[in-house]
Formats: sequence, C-alpha cells, structure tokens
Amino acid sequence: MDLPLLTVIVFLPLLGAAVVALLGNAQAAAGRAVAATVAVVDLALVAWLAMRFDVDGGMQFVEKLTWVPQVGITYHLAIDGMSLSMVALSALLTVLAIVASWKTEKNPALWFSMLLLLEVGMNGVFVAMDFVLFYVFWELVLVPMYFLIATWGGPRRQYAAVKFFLYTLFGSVFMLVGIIALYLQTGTLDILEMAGAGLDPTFQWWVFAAFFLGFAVKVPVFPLHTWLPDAHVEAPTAASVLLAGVLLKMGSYGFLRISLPILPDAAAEWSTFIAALAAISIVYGAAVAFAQTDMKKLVAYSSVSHMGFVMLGIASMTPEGLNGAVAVMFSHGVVTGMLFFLVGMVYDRTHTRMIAEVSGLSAKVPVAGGLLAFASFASLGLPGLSGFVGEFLSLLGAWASDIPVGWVVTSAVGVLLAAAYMLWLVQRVVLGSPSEAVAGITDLSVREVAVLLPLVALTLVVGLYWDSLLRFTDPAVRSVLVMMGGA
Amino acid sequence: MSTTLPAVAFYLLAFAALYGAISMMSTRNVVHATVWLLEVMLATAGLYLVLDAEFLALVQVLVYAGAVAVLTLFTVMLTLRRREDAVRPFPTAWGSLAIAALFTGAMLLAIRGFCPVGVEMPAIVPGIEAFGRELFTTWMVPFEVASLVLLVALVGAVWWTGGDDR
Amino acid sequence: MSELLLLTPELLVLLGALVALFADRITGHPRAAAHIGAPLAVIAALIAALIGTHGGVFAGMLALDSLAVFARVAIALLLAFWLRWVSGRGAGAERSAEAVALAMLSAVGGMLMASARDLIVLFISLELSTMPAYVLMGYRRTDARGLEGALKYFLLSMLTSLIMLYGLSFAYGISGSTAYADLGVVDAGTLGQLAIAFVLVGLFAKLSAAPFHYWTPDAYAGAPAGSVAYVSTVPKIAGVVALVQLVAAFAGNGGTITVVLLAGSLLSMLVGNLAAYPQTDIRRLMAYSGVAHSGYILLAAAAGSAGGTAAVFYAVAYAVPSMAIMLLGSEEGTALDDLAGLAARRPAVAWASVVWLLSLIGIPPMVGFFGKLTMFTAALDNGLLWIVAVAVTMSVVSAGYYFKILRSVFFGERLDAGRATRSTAAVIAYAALTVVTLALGVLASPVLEFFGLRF
Amino acid sequence: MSMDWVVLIPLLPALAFTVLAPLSRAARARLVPVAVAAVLGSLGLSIAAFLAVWPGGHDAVWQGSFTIAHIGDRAIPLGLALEPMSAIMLLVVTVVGACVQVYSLGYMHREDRIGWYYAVLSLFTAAMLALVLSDNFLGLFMAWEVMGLCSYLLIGFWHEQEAPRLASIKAFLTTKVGDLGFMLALAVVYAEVGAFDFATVLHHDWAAGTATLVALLMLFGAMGKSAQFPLHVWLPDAMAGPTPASALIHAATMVAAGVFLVVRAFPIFEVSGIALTITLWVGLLTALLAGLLATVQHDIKKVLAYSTISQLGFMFIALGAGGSTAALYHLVTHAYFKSLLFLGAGVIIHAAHTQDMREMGGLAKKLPVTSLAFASGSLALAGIVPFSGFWSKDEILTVLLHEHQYAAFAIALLAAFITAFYVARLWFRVFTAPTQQKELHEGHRSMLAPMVALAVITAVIGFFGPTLGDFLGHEIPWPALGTAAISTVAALGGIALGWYVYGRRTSVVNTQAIKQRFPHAYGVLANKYYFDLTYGYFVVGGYTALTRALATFDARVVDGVVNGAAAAWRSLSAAGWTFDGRVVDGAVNGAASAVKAAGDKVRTLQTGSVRGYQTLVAGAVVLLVIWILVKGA
Amino acid sequence: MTVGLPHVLTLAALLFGIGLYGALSRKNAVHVMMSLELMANAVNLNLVGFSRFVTPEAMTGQFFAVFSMIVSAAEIGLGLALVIAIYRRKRSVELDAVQELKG
Repeated sequence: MDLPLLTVIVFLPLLGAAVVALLGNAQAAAGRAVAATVAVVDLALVAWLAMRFDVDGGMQFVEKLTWVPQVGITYHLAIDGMSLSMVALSALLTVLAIVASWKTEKNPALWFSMLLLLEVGMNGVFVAMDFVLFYVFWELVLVPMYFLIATWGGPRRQYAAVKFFLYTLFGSVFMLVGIIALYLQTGTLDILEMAGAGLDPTFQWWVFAAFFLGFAVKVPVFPLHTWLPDAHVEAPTAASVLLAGVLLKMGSYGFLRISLPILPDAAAEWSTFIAALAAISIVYGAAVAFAQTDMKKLVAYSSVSHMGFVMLGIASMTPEGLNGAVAVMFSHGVVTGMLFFLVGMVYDRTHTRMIAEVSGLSAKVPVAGGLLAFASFASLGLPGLSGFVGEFLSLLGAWASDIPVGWVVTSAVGVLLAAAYMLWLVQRVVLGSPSEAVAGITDLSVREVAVLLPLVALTLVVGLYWDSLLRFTDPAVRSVLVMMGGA
Repeated sequence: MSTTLPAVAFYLLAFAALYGAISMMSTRNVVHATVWLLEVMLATAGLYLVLDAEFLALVQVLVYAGAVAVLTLFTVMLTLRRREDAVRPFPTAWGSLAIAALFTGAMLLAIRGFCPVGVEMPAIVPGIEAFGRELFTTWMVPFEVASLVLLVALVGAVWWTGGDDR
Repeated sequence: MSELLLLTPELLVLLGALVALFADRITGHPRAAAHIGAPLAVIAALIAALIGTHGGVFAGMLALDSLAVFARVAIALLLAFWLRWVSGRGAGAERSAEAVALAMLSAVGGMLMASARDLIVLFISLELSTMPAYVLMGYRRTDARGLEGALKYFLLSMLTSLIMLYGLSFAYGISGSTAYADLGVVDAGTLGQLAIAFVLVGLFAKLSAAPFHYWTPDAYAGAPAGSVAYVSTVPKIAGVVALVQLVAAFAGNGGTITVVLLAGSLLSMLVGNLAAYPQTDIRRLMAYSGVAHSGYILLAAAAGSAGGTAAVFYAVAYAVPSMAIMLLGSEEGTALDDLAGLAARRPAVAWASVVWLLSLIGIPPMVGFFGKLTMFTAALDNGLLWIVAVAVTMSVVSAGYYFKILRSVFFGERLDAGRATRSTAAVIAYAALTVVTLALGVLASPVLEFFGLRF
Repeated sequence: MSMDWVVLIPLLPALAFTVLAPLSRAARARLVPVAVAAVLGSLGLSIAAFLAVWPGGHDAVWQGSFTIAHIGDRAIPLGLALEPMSAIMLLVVTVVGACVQVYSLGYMHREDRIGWYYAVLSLFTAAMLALVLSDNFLGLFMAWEVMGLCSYLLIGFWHEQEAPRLASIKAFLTTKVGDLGFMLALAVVYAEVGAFDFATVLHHDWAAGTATLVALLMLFGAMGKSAQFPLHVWLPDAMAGPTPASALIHAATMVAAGVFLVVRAFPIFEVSGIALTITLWVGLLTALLAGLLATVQHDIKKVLAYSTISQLGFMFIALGAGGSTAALYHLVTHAYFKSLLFLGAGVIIHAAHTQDMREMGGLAKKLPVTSLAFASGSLALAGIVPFSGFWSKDEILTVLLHEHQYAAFAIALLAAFITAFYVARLWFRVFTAPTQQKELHEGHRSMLAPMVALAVITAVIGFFGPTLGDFLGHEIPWPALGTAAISTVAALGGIALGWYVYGRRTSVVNTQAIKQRFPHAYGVLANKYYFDLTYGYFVVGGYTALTRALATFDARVVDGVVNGAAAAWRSLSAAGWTFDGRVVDGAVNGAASAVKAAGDKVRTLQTGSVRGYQTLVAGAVVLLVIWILVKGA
Repeated sequence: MTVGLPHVLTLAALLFGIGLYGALSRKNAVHVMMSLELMANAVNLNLVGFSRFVTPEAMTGQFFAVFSMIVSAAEIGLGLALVIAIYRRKRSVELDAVQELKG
C-alpha cells in the first residue's frame, strides 16, 4: 500500500476544516469552495477505493502503527465491505449537505468547517479497528454536531444540543468501561484480534451490557430514543441529514463490528431481548410518527421505526438478517436523507413544518411534491426501491432465526404502519389543493435537484439490483458470522 | 540511673499542663487564656527536660514562651476594641465537647492497646552538641526548608499587615 | 556536594523567588518579577527533565523516581505558564511581586514534596507548598471576602495538618523511623491504622477531597481568580505524588488505606459533581469540579502502583486545563455571564476553552480522556467495578456543568462590552496550555516513554 | 432462435413509464402515444409468445433469470418463465390493457394530467405482465406491490377531491394488510426451502402444518388483493378512480392477481386440506354477500364493483373445490366481460353525467352500440349461453358437484341467481327504464372500438374452453347438460325476477314504491295489483329488509372495522406520543432535575461558618477513628 | 511506680483533645489559633516522648519536634497577621462575623 488511502480519506476533511476556519467569514465564499472541493475529493477517493476494493478480500487497505504502546493502543485503520458502504454514505451525504447548505449566511466559516470535522469523525468510526481509536472518532463526532445544532438550530437548540451530547456521552462512557474490561481480559485493544477470543460467557454478558448502553443510545433503541426527536427538530437540515444518515448507523455498526464478533455468546443470550426492543421500536416509532403534526418530527420518529429493523436483523444473527441490517442502514441513510432535505427545502419556502399548513405540493410544485412522494414510497418499503431490500431481508432472517415469532410478526406489522404514516403524510402534504402557505412558492432550484438526484439514483439502483450493495456487505457479514462461530 | 521517668516531676508537670489547658478553655477572659497557654508551654518545656530533651526545652521556652505567646497577647490586645471585650461569656459547646471527648477517648483506647505500661526506658541519650551536629548534617534539607517556611511567613505577614497601597 | 546539583531546579526557582521580592523595586517595572521568573521556571523544568531519575540522596531524605521527575517538570512548567500570564497583567492590577515570590516558594515546596522520602521532609515541604497558598488566597488585602476565604483556608488547613502531624508522630513512633522505607510495619496495629488515617486526612484536605473540602469553595470564591488558577492546580500535583508514594509506603495489608481512599473518592465525586451543577461563579464551579477530580484521583490512588501513576498523570491532566480556565476567568470575569459572547470577541480563545472543557469532561483526544482511560483501566484491573460505574456516570454529570461555561462562551448574550483586557502574554499562556492539553493526549506515548511512566 | 424478446413484454410499458414519468406535465401529455404504442407492442409480442407456446402443455418454453442478490451461500434469482398459464395471462392482460389504453384516449382527453395517467397505467401494465411471467414468488410479490402502488395512484388520480384521496389510502392500506400475510408467507417459504422459485418451492415435500401456514398466509394476501370478504371494503371505494383504470385494475387484472397467486401456489394448498376448505368458504361467503349487496347499489360502478367481488368469490370457490383450472378459466372470461362492462359504464357515465342509475334510463335507443356491447357483457356475467361467463361459471359448478360439495353448490347457485338478478336490474334500469334525460351522445369511436372488440371476445371465447384446457394441460370438459340446465334456469330465473321488478313498462313494483306505500294499509288495499302487492311485500319487502340489513352490516361493521381501526390507530398513536413526551422523555429530564436538586442539597452543607466546617471535619475524623477502632476490635 | 511512654502519650492525647475542643468551640479567631497551638504542643510532646523511648540515639523525634515548632511558629505568625488584616476591614475577629461566602 503505497499511499495510506484510509488515513487520507479520514483526515483530509480535517485539513479542509482547518483551512475553512482560518479563511474565516471574511472569505466565506472561498471557504465554501474549499469545503465543497475537499468533500468532493474525499468522495472521489472513496470511489477510487471502492474500485480497487476486492469484495472477497476481507479487511483491506490496512494501516497499523503503534500509537501508545504503554497501554497497547495502536493506530489501526482497515476497511471491509460493511465499513465501505458506511464510509461511502458519509462521504456522499457530506458533499450533499455542503451543497444543500450552500447559502448559509450565519457564520458560514464555522458551519462548513464543522461539517468537515463531522466527516472526520464519521469516516473514522467506520474504519478504526483499534478500540481507543474507535472511541476517539466516536466522541469526536459529538463536538461538531453539538455546535451544528446549538448554533444553527431552532428555538430550543441549546436544550436539544446538550441533551444530545449528554445522552450519547452517557452511553459511550459505559462503552469505554466495556472497552477497558475487554482490554484487561484480552491484553489487546485491537478489534480484529479480539474477535472470536472465546471469552467467558458471564464476562461477555456484562461487557455486552456496557456496549449495549453505548450503541443502543446511538441507534436509538426504544426507551433510549428521546434525544432523537429533539435533536432532529431543532437541528438545521444538513445536520439532520447527517445525524439520521450516518450518526445513527454508528450504533448499529458498533453492534455488527464489535458486539457480535467479540461477544458471540452474550449476543446469543441477548438476541431475544434485542429483537423485542427492536419490534417495540418499530411499532412504537411508527405509532408516534403517525401522531406528529410536524413533518420533521414525523421523519425523526420514522427513523426510530426503521432502525428497529436494523436491530431486528442484527438480533437474527443470520446472513439474511445481518445483510438486511446493513441494507436498511444504507437505505435509511439515503432515503431519510432525501426526506430531511425535502422537508428542509419545503420549510425554506413555506417557513413552516406544520403538516396542517402545507398541502397540495404536487399541484403547485410538482418536482418537490413528486420527489417527496417518491421518498415516502421508498421509506415505506416499496419493492424496487432500496427501503424494501433491508426490511425484507431482516424479516427473512428474523423468521429463520430462533427469535420468537410474535416479535417477528409485530415487526412485520411495522411495515403496514410505515405505509400508514407515510401515506398519511403524502395525503396531507403532497396531494390535495395548495394551501395558502404553498400558494406563492417556487419549485426546487437546479442546485436542490442536484442534491436529491444522486439519492434518487441510489434508491433505485439498490432497490432494483440488491447485489450492488450486498456484494460488498455479504462477505463482511459472512466473516462476522464466522467469527461468531468462534473460528 | 533510673529505668523510668522521675514520677514526681512528671506528674507535677503533667498536672500543671492539663490544669493550664483546662483553665485556658474555661477562663472568661481572652487575655487570661493567653497567659494560661503560656503556662502550658512552660510546663511542656519542663516535661521536655524530664524527657532529656534539653535543646527542645530551650527552643520551647524561646520560641513559644518568648515569641508566640507574646505575639498572641499582642494581637489580642490589638484586636480588643474595649476592655470589656476581653471578658466574654463562654458557654460550653456541648457538640464540640462530645466530639473532642470521643476523639480523646478513642485515642486513649488505641494507646492503651498500643504499648503496655512500664516499658524499660532506654539508656541516656546524646547531649546537645550531638543534637546540633546532627541537625546541620543529616537534617540539613528540612532545616533549609524550614527557613524557607519562615521566609514565607515573613513575606505573608508583611503583605497582610502592609498598607493598602496598590 | 554533587547531590546539591540534583536540586538545581528547586534552587533556580528559589533564586527566582528571592529575586522577585526586590525585582520590581529595583527595576521599577511592575511585572519584572514575573518576567524574570517565567524563564527561570522553564529552565528549571528543562534541567529537571535532563537530570531525570536518581536514587536516594541526602541520607535518603529525597529520591527522584519517575513520578517525582514527572511532577517536578509539570510543576515547574505550570509555574512558568502562570508566571507568563502574570507578566501580562495590566499596570492597573494589584502589585504582583509578593505573589510571584510566594508562588515560586510554594512551587519549591511542591517539587520537594514530590521527591520526599522522609516524613519530616514531607511534612515541612508540604507546609512550604501550602502556606504561600493562604496568602495568595487572601492576596487582595483590602478585600474582606478574600481575607475571609483565606482565614477559612488557614484554620481548616491548620486543623487538618495538625491531625496529620499527630498521625505522623504515631507513624514515626511505631516504625521507629521517619523514612518511607520503614513505614511498612505501621499498618499492623490499630494505632498504626489510626496514624495512617490521620495522614490521609491531612492529604485529603490538601487535595480538597470530601469531606475535608469545605474550605475550597469559599476560599476560591473569595480569592482573585489568578491566585485560584495557581493554588487549585500546582500544589495539587505535588500532593497527589506525596499521597501515592505514602500509600505505597504504608501499604501493609492495605485494607484500611483502600477503604478510606475509596470512601473519600466516592464522596468527592458525588459532592463535587452535584454541588458544581447549580453554581454560577466560575471560581466556585471550578472549586467543586476540583473536588470531583480529586475524587477520581483518589480512585486511581486506591488501585495499586499502576493506579498511582495514573493518579499523578490525571492530576496533571486536570491541572493544565483548569488553570487555563481560571486564568481566562480572571481576565474576562468570573461570573458565568461575564464569559458571554467570548466567541464573538476572541474566537481563538473561545475555541481553546472548548479544548480545555472537553479535556475536563474526558473527551478524546484531549489529555483528560487519556487520564481517565489509564485511571479506569487501573481501577477495573483492581476490580473496582461499581465505583468506576459511579465515576463514569458522574463524568457525564460533570459534562452538564462544563457545558454551562461552553454555552455562555458561545451562545450567551453579552450585555456590556466586557473587560477590554488583551495581553499577548496571556494569549501565549493559553496557547501553551492548549498545546499541552492536546499534545499530552495525542502524543502521550513519547512523554510516558521519556519519564518512564508505567501503567 | 432465442426467445429473450419475451423480456420486452413487460419491459416495453416499463420503458414507457420511465420515459413519461420524469417529464413535465405538458411533455407527458404530448407523449401519450408512446405509452399506447408500448402496450400495443407488448400485445403483439404476447400473441407471438402465445403462438410460440402453442399447443401448450405443462412445461416452460422459455426461461430467463438474473440473480438479484447473493446472501451467504445462497443466490436469490429473479426470473421470468413463459409457459401456457403465463401465456394465457399475457393475452388477457395485454388485450384488456390495450383496449383500456385506447379507450382512455377518448375518455380522458379532457384531463390535463392525462400524461401522468398513461405513465401510471403503463407502469401497472408492466408490473402485471411481470407478475404473470415471474417464475418465483419473490418477483411475483414485488410486481404485486408495484401494482398496489399504481392502484393507489390511479384511485387517487383526482386527489384534489376528498373522496378519491381517502379511497386511495384506504385501498393501499387494506391490501397492504393482506400483503403482510404474503410477505410472512415468503419468510416461511424461505426459512423452509431457502429459495423462492416455483420449481423448487412447489416440488419441496411440505409438512402439512407448514403447508397450511404458508397457504393460509398466501390466501390472506390473495384475499386482500382480490377483495375477498372481509378485506373487500376497499374495492367499492376504489371506484372513485377513472373508470377505464377501474376496468383494467379493479376488474380485469390486478384484483385477479390474488386468484392467480393461489393458482400458482396450488400444490401447497393441496397439501393442506384445511387451506382449501377455508378458501372455499371465503369464496362462497364473498360470492353470496357481495352479490346481494350489488342488488341494492344505485351507483352503477358500485354495482359492478360488488359484482366483481362476487365473481372473484366464484373463482375462490373453484380454487377451494380444487378446480384451479376452472378458476383460471373464470378469471380469463371475467377479465374480458367485466372490463367490457366497466368500459360501457364509462361511456354511460360520460353520456349521462351521473353514476346514479335512478337518474338514467332509456339509454338503449340513445347509445345503441354501447347497449349492445353492454348486453353481451351482461349476459356473460349473468351466465347465459353462449356468452363466456356461462361456460366458466358452469365449469365451476361442475367442479363443485364433482367434489360432492353440495352445500357449496347450492350457495353458488343462489349466488348465480342473484348475479343474474342484479345484472337484469342494472340493465333494465339503465337501458329500458323510462327516459330521464334528453341530450345524450354515443361515445367516441376510440371508446367504442375497444368495447366492440371485447364484446366479440366475450361472445365467442366460451367455445374455446376445452382448447384452453388442453393448452393448460388440464381437462375442461364441455358442460354436462344437467348442470348447464340448472345454472341456466337459475340465471334465467334471476333475470326474470329482475325484469318483473324493474323491467316491465308499468313498473309499479319497485322498492321505492313498496317502501313508501307499505305503511298505508288503505293504499295497499286500494291497489288492484293485490297479488303483486303482497308478493312484492313479502318477497321484495323481506328482501329489501335483508339487503338493507346487509348493507348496514357492511357499511357499519365490516367497513366500520376498517375505518374504526384507522381512528383507533390515530388515537392510539396520539396516546403513544404523549407517553413518549411525558414518561420516556420525562424520565430523562427527571434525572437532570434530580441532579440539580441533589446539587442544591449538597450545597446546604456549605453554610459559610468556619466553626461549622471545623465541626464537620472533626466529626468526619471521629467517625473514621471509631470505624477503625471497631474494625480493629 | 513506673512512669513510661504510655503516660506521655496519654498526656499528649488529653492536651490534643482539649485543644481540639477549643478549636471547635471558640468564637474568637485568636482564641481558636491558641487552641490549635495547644494541639501542636501536644503533638510535639508526643514526638519527644517517642524520641525518648523509641529512638533515644537517633533523636529523630526531637528533630521532628523542632521542625514542627518552627512551622507552627511560622503558621501562628502568618495567622495573626491575617487576623489583624481582617480586623482592619471588619473591626472584629469574631468567626461568626466572617460568613459572607457560602454555597
């Protein structure tokens, strides 16, 4: 490996962030350009990596250096299909977020540098193969997100931002305890070395509990989800997109990368519990989403519901289930990103997110309305669009696994409920005759369409040809299962 | 040479010290209290002699009886606005008394458990000159540091008692 | 007298202190003392680093083990930063010569205390490092509140140090020696355990660990923030080293020590973090946060030798950012609202403060995280699971009140223009402290390597 | 020669959709011909395909598949296969589809969103064709769902109005309920077999229990799609959509998909007897009740809708009785004549500007072509020789007899009788009843042509039953004279009664009159048609009461359950929302405020009094001392 | 009758206790300091006693006592200066008078 590609991909945005920050608001335009360039280059690098990626090659582009040998911390980056799909997602969404927020007036230098800083953390989490490094990136994400929400957020931004920070911190400190416990038990901090270490089940159970707190808050799983709606509603559009699109995935990724391979026995013990929580999250999220009067809140709660399918797939611990989980993670990133963008774009025009005040989009602004409808159908899991792939596979896996049928059926009902709240939204917002809030507005600009088109394309490609995604994730998933087998 | 402390002297001085301490706590007059403290100090000096620590006795008389007690007395006088301030009611603080009593009782128990009455008293100890030699060789470091402590006290005292200039 | 050369750093600082007393008068420059002292302190730090470790000297009264060296360097450097900051004070501020001299004397005491191997040296250097602190606390001699704080500090600290001294006397009596090396036997009897307990009480009070912390909030709240910046950090490092070495020396069956340490740790974490939450004055808030951090330190100290190292490292990890924050408070005003709008006025400093606060919360890659990591590792290694659980939960709580500062800095609405204090020296100090905060976290390895610290 | 061109059959309309969908409204409207061309193209190809399959048999003549996913060591292929059954279905879909699209040119030409209409229609056609060609359950399911989407879009085509909006969402969700069953069925199949293609799944040796589970789940799905009792409630409302769309989707093809699914999965049903019995009774119930309901509707489209439900019920009866071929046969014939009827209804509605039959009448003279075509359709529906419906329905009855399902036979016969009755009711009311309106115009040529075509097919297709049977590799006999006679009698009886009640010139006995006069004994007596009256009273009155009750039942209970479910769900979710805010989040914020409170508590120790502090310190020391002493002792 | 180490320690303990009582109960700052001095005195007695009985040759305790005396002398000096400074501002050395800082 001549060029440390992963390091570049992870830390290039950091450089960009520094430059943008130094340019300051005086040369905001220049900073903006720099930000966009850096993000695009980063995305290009990811694409290049994906081209050179060998789907059956397992962990690749490995970079391993000693960092703090005194406590066995290494600088260990590597990437497999699972990570790649997530890194691609974060790189893409960052580009789109920057383009979408092109016209930010309030303190643009800070805004764009924070977005790039966020990308550092997001990319890093998915390629870090050393526990401490993982934790570093994990926490690194909190800071820019805090500022994104607290500076550009809605009226209750302070509350939401701090709540988000503390909530996640609460989870992650217990994760830290788990990490330390593992370190003391195995003498290594290397995630890959630790996999399949065959630890004592009771010990595993406790460590799993610690990690569960950390990851479940991030996902979020039912009763730990209440930070999400606040954060989403207050956050600016781009932040919401990245929050839902990537940050939530960090939790489920943690389960896939750490909890399952390293703590297989505990995972097996916990699976029913997780499945139960997943089913509850699905139905509960859908139920609460249905009651929302604020589009953004609705989408936020739909995230709770969708991430439930991720957890269901994970709990199944079958190839189908895990692939399904990753697929939902990816597709939810794309589709929910689309939804948040659209809600934001509608809000920019109508200055309201109240469903009651917005209607008849398709009549007044067919492009926006149409895309919103499209995104909604993708979100409710229509076959042929990406949403269906993951949810379907998760259900297949769940049924094939020894998860109690009741929970599987409950989850399946979630599909119906998703259709309910999504159509109910389309019904009120897209269809019908224009409300006065909608009366005067213009349709999407070219820039905005350009933001949405890649997502639309991804939704279709993944939905129509599952392997376009699964060919990357499946080998990774299989290796996870092998590790769980203790081999 | 005796295998034990001179009992009579010890008990007399001990009685003196305790009596002084108690009266210091029970007197109604701050100035008197200071005098009682001085008395305790002197009794202790005597005890040092009984314990064959002549140098210590000397230091005790010089430093405490001399410096400290006088300084304290001086301060008391300085901070009394009226003669009557010297005389003030001293209600016994039962809470403090209880705590102190508990503490002392516990300590006495522990001491009782620590060493039996009547240990053989070791042979006579080296005299002042040996003490001096040691002080300036073995204990040089703490000695120097001690002088620094005094320096600090000096600087601090000067600063606090100094004028309000900026 | 080659042994005396080993004390060059102390002597340099001492020299600085003596010079400081007269520097202003001679040069006529109001900040001459600080200007002279800062470079001296830096040189002292360098020399201390170069000297490195060394066996027992002065009849085994001192010994320079890796912890001592680390502490010496840290103390000297922090002193230097502080002096640098002082040298930038406007002419309007109070006279600083005495403050500088006292601080440097206290530093000398701290450095000696870190390397002490004899109870007598320990006791006296402890006093040397503490007594200047009284004066610094009450340095505004016209300000009744400051003096009140100083008095409280003085009386409580004297009470506790007498109890400690009482304990030391028994320790000596039982072991028949004042050398650390001979203290192993003390832990045997009840009286010995009492002695140990008393010694710990004294040290707890120095570290302002609960339940002997009562002086801290009042003293800090009354004192000038600049003094707090020094007093709340530098003496603490020395105190921790002394604590760690004493614990190691006393560790017979260890039962009593561990229990006392853990009890203090638990109380401190709870009291500190909970009481800091409602505070609105930064000095008071940081006072309580100091109590909380002492709690973490005690937790580490209770966790064997690895824990000892972790404790010292953590003490430094705590000292660096909190000194920075107090200095900032002294510049900008100590009420939370005084910091409002700092991000607009001085963005660079504002972002530096983010680094400091995150480090105190324990967010990577700042040094605070590394400190917590090593500390929790040691603690868990000794099976202290539940108290670690409390510790991490409390660190989340702590984030709550640190964010109050952050929030005021970035999102507070400033009513007046804010104090127009812009001193480059201060900026340099902030920069230095920020760099250390980051570097110790990211580049911990070479540092540990250099000082030979093992976890 | 390679037959990969079969792929084009579903692909052409799909392409038409992809061309139209992204365009602006105006551009779409201009490109409508593309859609028509596409469907005609696939019609041509379908004919070619049919000929290629000829003379039929069991096995596929062409098969093609691509692997959509690799999971673990399994590959999930999606494939198309051309074999007799799909060939037949291809013809049905493309023919009806083509007719409808041509017809729509005239019917929808005033709509400014006609382009969108055609786009969705094309997408639907593509999906339906993919469904019939699919050689595996997964592909079938995906096409199935896409059709659901199209149905949703077309029902809600006029979304500016409230009714279509609600109808569309209701349709989507109600069918989705069924789809859940289908989806779970897939999960079970996958868990059991590990594959989705028919070959593997159907030849897998099923345990009776699993088979029953799968079969019932699939049946549930089919009931949703084919609007079987009690999931039928969406179909009548779905009539809010454009009539040609109803003809294609809600009469001919999509609603038949459920039946098609069961036919595909029939081997599994056969393994589990229970599933078959349940299917049978679902069919019977639906056929009977829906038929009765059709007799009290005044909206012409609603009558046809209920009749569709009822006819689908017949198909389920056939399936339940084990006659999958009969079911398919009826599916085919019904597709043609029912779409014909809908298209006719469309013309009528256009002409009469109303859907209420009570405002129509005497259209026979005004709309000659339509009335003829409609007649052929009606006769087919009523089951009169030689029109197609007769043969297929007769086939079903034969199967029932053959299987000794006499009760079922009786009910089916009754249903047939009722069918004939409401057909007659419809016909007489619309075409021969006294004229109500003056200015009426026959439909445009582009609308009539397709109807004529369908009418012809309806008229003649019946004679090809046995051929069809051979083609499918099963045997469809000419109807036995007995059953034929019985069914014909039933049908004629129904028509006769219909004529008696609605058809006679001096139509005194109509439900309206009964209802009004019944309380007034005098009037009753005064009426000279005493017989008629009492007859009318007993028969018609009882009958009206029954149907009314049924109607109420359907509207209040069955439909009420659906709408009630929606309402309940709304309130439930609202409750959940409050719960989320109050309890779940409350716990979190509670923790925060608890910390604050604790903080203030702790602060109270900080009294500021030195002596207080000293006492606390000393107290702590004393406790420590005492603890150590106690521990030491 | 033998008088030995225990007697000395007991005496010291008693003096220490009395001093503690004073330190806790007195309202006058100077008085409190005097009590603290008493405690210091007791500790010194302890040290000298130990020195006499445990390490008569090394006299370690005596040295310890010397340093402790120096220290407490310094402390008392500093303390009294502080008291005077406070007296200047508040015209009182009553501890209950200095109670502004709390919470």
